[in-house]
Amino acid sequence: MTDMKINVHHITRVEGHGNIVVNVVNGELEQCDLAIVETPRFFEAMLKGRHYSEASHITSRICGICATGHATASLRATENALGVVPTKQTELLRKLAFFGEILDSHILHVYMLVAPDFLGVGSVIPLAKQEPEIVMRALRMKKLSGDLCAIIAGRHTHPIAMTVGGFTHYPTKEELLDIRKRFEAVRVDLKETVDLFESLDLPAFTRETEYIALRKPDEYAFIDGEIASSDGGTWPLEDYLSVTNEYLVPHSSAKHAKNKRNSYMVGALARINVNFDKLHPHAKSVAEQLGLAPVVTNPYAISVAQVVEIVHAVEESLNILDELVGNCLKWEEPVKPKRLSGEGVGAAEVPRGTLFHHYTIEDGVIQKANCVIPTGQNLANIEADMRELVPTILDKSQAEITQSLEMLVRAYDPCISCSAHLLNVEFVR
Amino acid sequence: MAQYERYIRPKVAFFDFTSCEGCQLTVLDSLQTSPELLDMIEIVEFREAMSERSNEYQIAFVEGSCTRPADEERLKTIRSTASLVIALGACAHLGGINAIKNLRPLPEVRADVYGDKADWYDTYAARPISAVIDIDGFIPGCPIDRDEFIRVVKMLLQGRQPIIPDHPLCIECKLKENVCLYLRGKICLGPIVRAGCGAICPTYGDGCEGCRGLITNPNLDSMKMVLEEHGLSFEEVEQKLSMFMAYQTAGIKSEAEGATS
Amino acid sequence: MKTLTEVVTKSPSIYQPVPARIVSIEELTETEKLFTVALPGGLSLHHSPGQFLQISVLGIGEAPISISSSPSRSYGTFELCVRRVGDLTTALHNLKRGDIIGVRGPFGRGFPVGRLRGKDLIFVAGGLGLAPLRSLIYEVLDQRGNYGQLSVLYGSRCPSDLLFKDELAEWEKRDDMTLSITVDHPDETWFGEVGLVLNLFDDIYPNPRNAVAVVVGPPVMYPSVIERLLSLQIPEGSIWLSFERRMKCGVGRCGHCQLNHIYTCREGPSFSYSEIKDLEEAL
Amino acid sequence: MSYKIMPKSALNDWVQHLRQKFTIVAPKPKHGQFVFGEVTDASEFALDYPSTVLPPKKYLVPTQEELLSYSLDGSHFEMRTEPVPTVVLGVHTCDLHGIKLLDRIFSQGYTDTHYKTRRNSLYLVSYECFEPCTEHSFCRSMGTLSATDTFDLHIINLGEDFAFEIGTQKGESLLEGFQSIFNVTEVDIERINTVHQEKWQRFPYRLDFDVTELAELLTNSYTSTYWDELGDICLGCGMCTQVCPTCYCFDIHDEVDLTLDGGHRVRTWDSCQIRMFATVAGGHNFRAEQAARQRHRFMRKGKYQEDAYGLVGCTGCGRCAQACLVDITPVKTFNELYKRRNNIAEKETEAK
Ligand SMILES: Cc1cc2nc3c(=O)[nH]c(=O)nc-3n(C[C@H](O)[C@H](O)[C@H](O)COP(=O)(O)OP(=O)(O)OC[C@H]3O[C@@H](n4cnc5c(N)ncnc54)[C@H](O)[C@@H]3O)c2cc1C
Ligand code: SF4
Ligand code: SF4
Ligand code: SF4
Repeated sequence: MTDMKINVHHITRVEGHGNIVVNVVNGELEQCDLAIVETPRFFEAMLKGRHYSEASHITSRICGICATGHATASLRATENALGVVPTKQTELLRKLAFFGEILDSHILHVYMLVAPDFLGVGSVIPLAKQEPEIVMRALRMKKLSGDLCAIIAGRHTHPIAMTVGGFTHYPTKEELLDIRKRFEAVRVDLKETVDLFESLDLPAFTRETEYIALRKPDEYAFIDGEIASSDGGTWPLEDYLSVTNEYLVPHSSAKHAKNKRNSYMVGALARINVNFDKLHPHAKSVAEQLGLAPVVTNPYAISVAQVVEIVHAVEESLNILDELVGNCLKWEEPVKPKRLSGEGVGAAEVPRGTLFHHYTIEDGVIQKANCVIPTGQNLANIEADMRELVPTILDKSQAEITQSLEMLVRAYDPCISCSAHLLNVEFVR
Repeated sequence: MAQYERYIRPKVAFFDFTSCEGCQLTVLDSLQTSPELLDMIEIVEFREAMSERSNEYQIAFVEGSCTRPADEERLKTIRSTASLVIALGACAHLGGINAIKNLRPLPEVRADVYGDKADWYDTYAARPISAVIDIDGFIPGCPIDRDEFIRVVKMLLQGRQPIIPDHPLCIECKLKENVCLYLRGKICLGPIVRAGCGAICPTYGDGCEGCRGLITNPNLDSMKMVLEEHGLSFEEVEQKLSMFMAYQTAGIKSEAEGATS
Repeated sequence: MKTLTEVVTKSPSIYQPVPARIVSIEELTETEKLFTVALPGGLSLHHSPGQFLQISVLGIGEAPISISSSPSRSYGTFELCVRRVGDLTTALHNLKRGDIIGVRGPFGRGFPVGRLRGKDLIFVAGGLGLAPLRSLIYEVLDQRGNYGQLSVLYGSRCPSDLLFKDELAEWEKRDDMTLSITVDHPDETWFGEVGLVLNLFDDIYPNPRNAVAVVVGPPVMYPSVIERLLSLQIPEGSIWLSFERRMKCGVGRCGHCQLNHIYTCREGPSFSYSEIKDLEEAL
Repeated sequence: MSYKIMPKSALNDWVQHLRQKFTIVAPKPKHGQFVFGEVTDASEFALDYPSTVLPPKKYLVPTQEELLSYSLDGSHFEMRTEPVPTVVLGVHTCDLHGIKLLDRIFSQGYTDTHYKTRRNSLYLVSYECFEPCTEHSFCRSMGTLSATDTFDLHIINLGEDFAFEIGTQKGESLLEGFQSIFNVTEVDIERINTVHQEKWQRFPYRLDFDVTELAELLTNSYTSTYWDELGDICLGCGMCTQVCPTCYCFDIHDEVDLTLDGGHRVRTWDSCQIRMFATVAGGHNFRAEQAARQRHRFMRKGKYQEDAYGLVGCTGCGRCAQACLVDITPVKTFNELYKRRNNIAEKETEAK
């Protein structure tokens, strides 16, 4: 085959709108793009002029799947800007809600979006007919994670009770005990999940790249920390721009990013590669069972890394629940800002990777806002993977090549509506 | 809805425009509590969750606002294919969060964001889909309420026009026996906003922000007075009302001033 | 024979309908259908003209519908004339012969049949108002000797909206009553009267001392018709009206049908003008 | 009238005693207010509480109540009102008045079996008020400050002890088998009398006229322009009716199962303050203006319910006044109407 054109219009089972464009002329790869065609959302422009208290509610609408993550990063940015230090209890509750979202998103991704590829069906809907057990298990686990978010923040998509400085609502002790019981029981489903993924064969493809994630000395970082690279080096959050180095490309309404190399990866696999030593022991042993030993360079293994994180999140949630119940949750009014002007960066490891929010606030009103989204950071890396993958499979049929590429893109779990946020940036091209 | 029709396992398609896809996610979540849904409707297109596609469907749920001229074509195709088009969520129903950008002149917003590459991307003032095509119903909320989605599906299956509450949120908030946020020193748009969400925001300690849109007969003047009495400046009142309802409160005035090329 | 009311009041809940079967459906106009409904074995409806039933389509809801047939002509069945306007009525229109509906009732105070005895009667119907009046018309026709003259004035929007066309033709032929009909919007088939129902009064010369008027129609019709009747010297207590309100319970509790202090469903739906003339929310 | 005495320290033991047979509900704190809710221990509730967000009517007419479930083919109906025997602790006397009115409303004509079943399984333990519960209450003006009936047990706080006035057999049964219950002595009776006498002066009259004039005042004020003034500012939010112990209007709707083979008939609270309340097919609204809706509300409270059921429809609890964001209150409204009527009367006499 000397000439080939692949154009996947609107990749399915991903969040948002993206196209894969591959053009092979005379056996040479001329073009290999992941085009993000999502409509630009203008969130940074929308934040300008709004009161700081609205920021987390507006930015959670960047994405329905990582809404709690956006809210968390947004609140941390505001809090850093206004000198608010949340209490220990607030941190624990935020982490719990955050784990709820990690679980919800990862379960959605591995079961409903990725698993159909490996099980040879078009989607979760025929899968529900073919393997009802698997789908029911996924729905059960998803309901548990959704319910966790709900008792803490009202709901998972667009959480309500999370506010600058704390919470406007607290779960009751009964609710915590009840959900704790269910978390314990879910370990059975976890085992089945691990077994399922152990049985799946990942495409054999590897490409080494730079892996970036937040890192903390005493825990597997999800909220706050410093930026760490597998190529070495750490940066304080405030220096995030020197890591992400965003630039625009014409075929995409989302920005690309690069650090030391031409691209880098964020997300579950990057986190495992950077923070393996901080995983919960159970999660570590699951990683071993699934053959995940850092540094893992197969991007298709992102889904496996997500399974490991599911285990981690369940175990850590149980610990936090114990701590909260043990110390008996008390009513705390949100911590009031010390000042109404300032600049701050907030960061979180949302399901798809490192998320930064950066606000400048004057007299309580947001003057400037910037959000750097995980999928945007991954785009250049996905394209680099595609460019390396395509020549190795050119002997296959166009349908097979398309399938491999779609699976690759899907493995990254791109959150395209997030990434099409577009900011005020220098154009590098 | 002009004519009532009874549906037996209708073909149903989901489409998304400018949005966070949280409403589609809520639809997926509804399967957790209502798995029978898959027996009652045949989902033929749901890009977020499945690869299968179809050009044949009776009911279309459309999520997201229309934010660029190119969207209009797609919306019209959906309209001409489906017997029933239902707006799913605040973006499609009201314009929602997306319409905040309409509050400033579009050229300014575009320049602000794209710099000298403004013509790379296609955009205009965000609008509800009803500004582009006729719709047969809507499910309000940001995101939609899971139970309300199921309720609407049931009504569609029965051949009924979906009934969405048109009374103020306070009614529902009191049924939940919440202590009014105004008595807790906060503010809330409950008295002028459509109920149906179970007053979830006040229940979780946060004032209603109006994601379900205004009731048919809101007493806006009186509401503004109440907000001002509770310490909001005129601008803050306007801003409160514009979080989800910027399209309604400001219209698409900015469009006239800005180029839509 | 047991009455429906007995069954309804003895059932565990006053809100529980009795299932009844549709035995025939006749399409009267584009928007109105006449349903003939059979109560389950051995039950009688035992109603008086002007009363209504709460009709359910299970899974959709319930609405008040007047009984359109007359007590003198019900043999285990009764008739409902239903206009398709919304949720429940559309669902009813979608039903077929043999389908089950729920019925509760009969509720309310019907027309004052006793007071009509020996009187000259003027029945004024606007649109769907003919449906409840039909019940009364047959009551009168079937006991013809008990009443004086009978004039029926019927106004409709257009010729195709006329209800019970066959029966109208029959009534027209009878010499023991007079029927006059008018339409707002005539078409090429129409050779009759055109305009408001008020015009029909030009041809009647009631004896005010012996006349009773019964008026049923849309809210907009009442003020002008009442004014005309009063100008004909008909006493306020001899002008009877029937009111439509939203009704959820039928038993004087849900509050929707209240006009001032009166529960229309319980104290009405028919009232004499003297009873309600001072109530602002009545007209 | 028979009394029993219980030391206050035995309250929790009594609660535990009752819990063996009953669900106990009592006023629990919530964000600076109180709500009736289930309790398992005396530490969870307060008997000296200001007022609750919703009155105890929610146990008689639940905010949402399934009346029936059925199969769509009509072959099967089921009424599922199976309330658990419940003791309501700490009902204020104004709320007793509210329940007394509801009792009459739901039993006249066709009895509402749902209400009746719930009512029969409810044990009302009321609590003597010693001072106005909120700045908005005006129970003294409405004549609802003392309890003479409707309660099963009535508690009077005597400092160290509680006195129980036994209202019914049901009430008596709540004390059966409990150890720390003692017979009254003469001293106790004296204490009860003193407490009763002393409390009255702490409650001000807040209406400028006697409540017996209220119905007539409203009749004469039907055409007052004051209603239009209220209509202009009223938000139509319906909070006032939702929190009122004597508002009971409801909606009934059907909820079908997703499989479309069964369904439920559900009753929910409704409010005369919302637009659709009196709208009929064709769109005609018999109370189209908010002014008319407010007038209807106050006419019911001050006149219609009294005419129909012999009890004034406002208990003076003050809940609606506390709820209303634009400060439309019965006291202000009734006094303003009174003032205006007097002004008119004065002008008329002057003119003569
Ligand atoms: C005593 C009595 C006797 C009657 N007798 C008859 C009779 O014999 N025959 C007959 O056909 N009718 C009769 N009616 C009228 C009948 O009860 C109504 O037409 C019926 O209740 C309509 O119910 P529905 O569910 O079909 O309409 P609904 O769905 O309730 O709609 C009714 C109207 O209100 C509007 N509407 C409903 N909900 C809303 C909303 N949320 N917002 C805005 N608009 C809304 C609809 O557009 C429609 O126009 C009688 C009524 C009474 C009180
Ligand atoms: S909190 Fe909001 S919705 Fe609830 S009663 Fe108060 S104003 Fe109404
Ligand atoms: S609470 Fe106040 S504003 Fe709301 S409906 Fe009642 S009177 Fe009107
Ligand atoms: S009208 Fe107001 S004060 Fe009177 S009983 Fe009702 S809520 Fe209480």
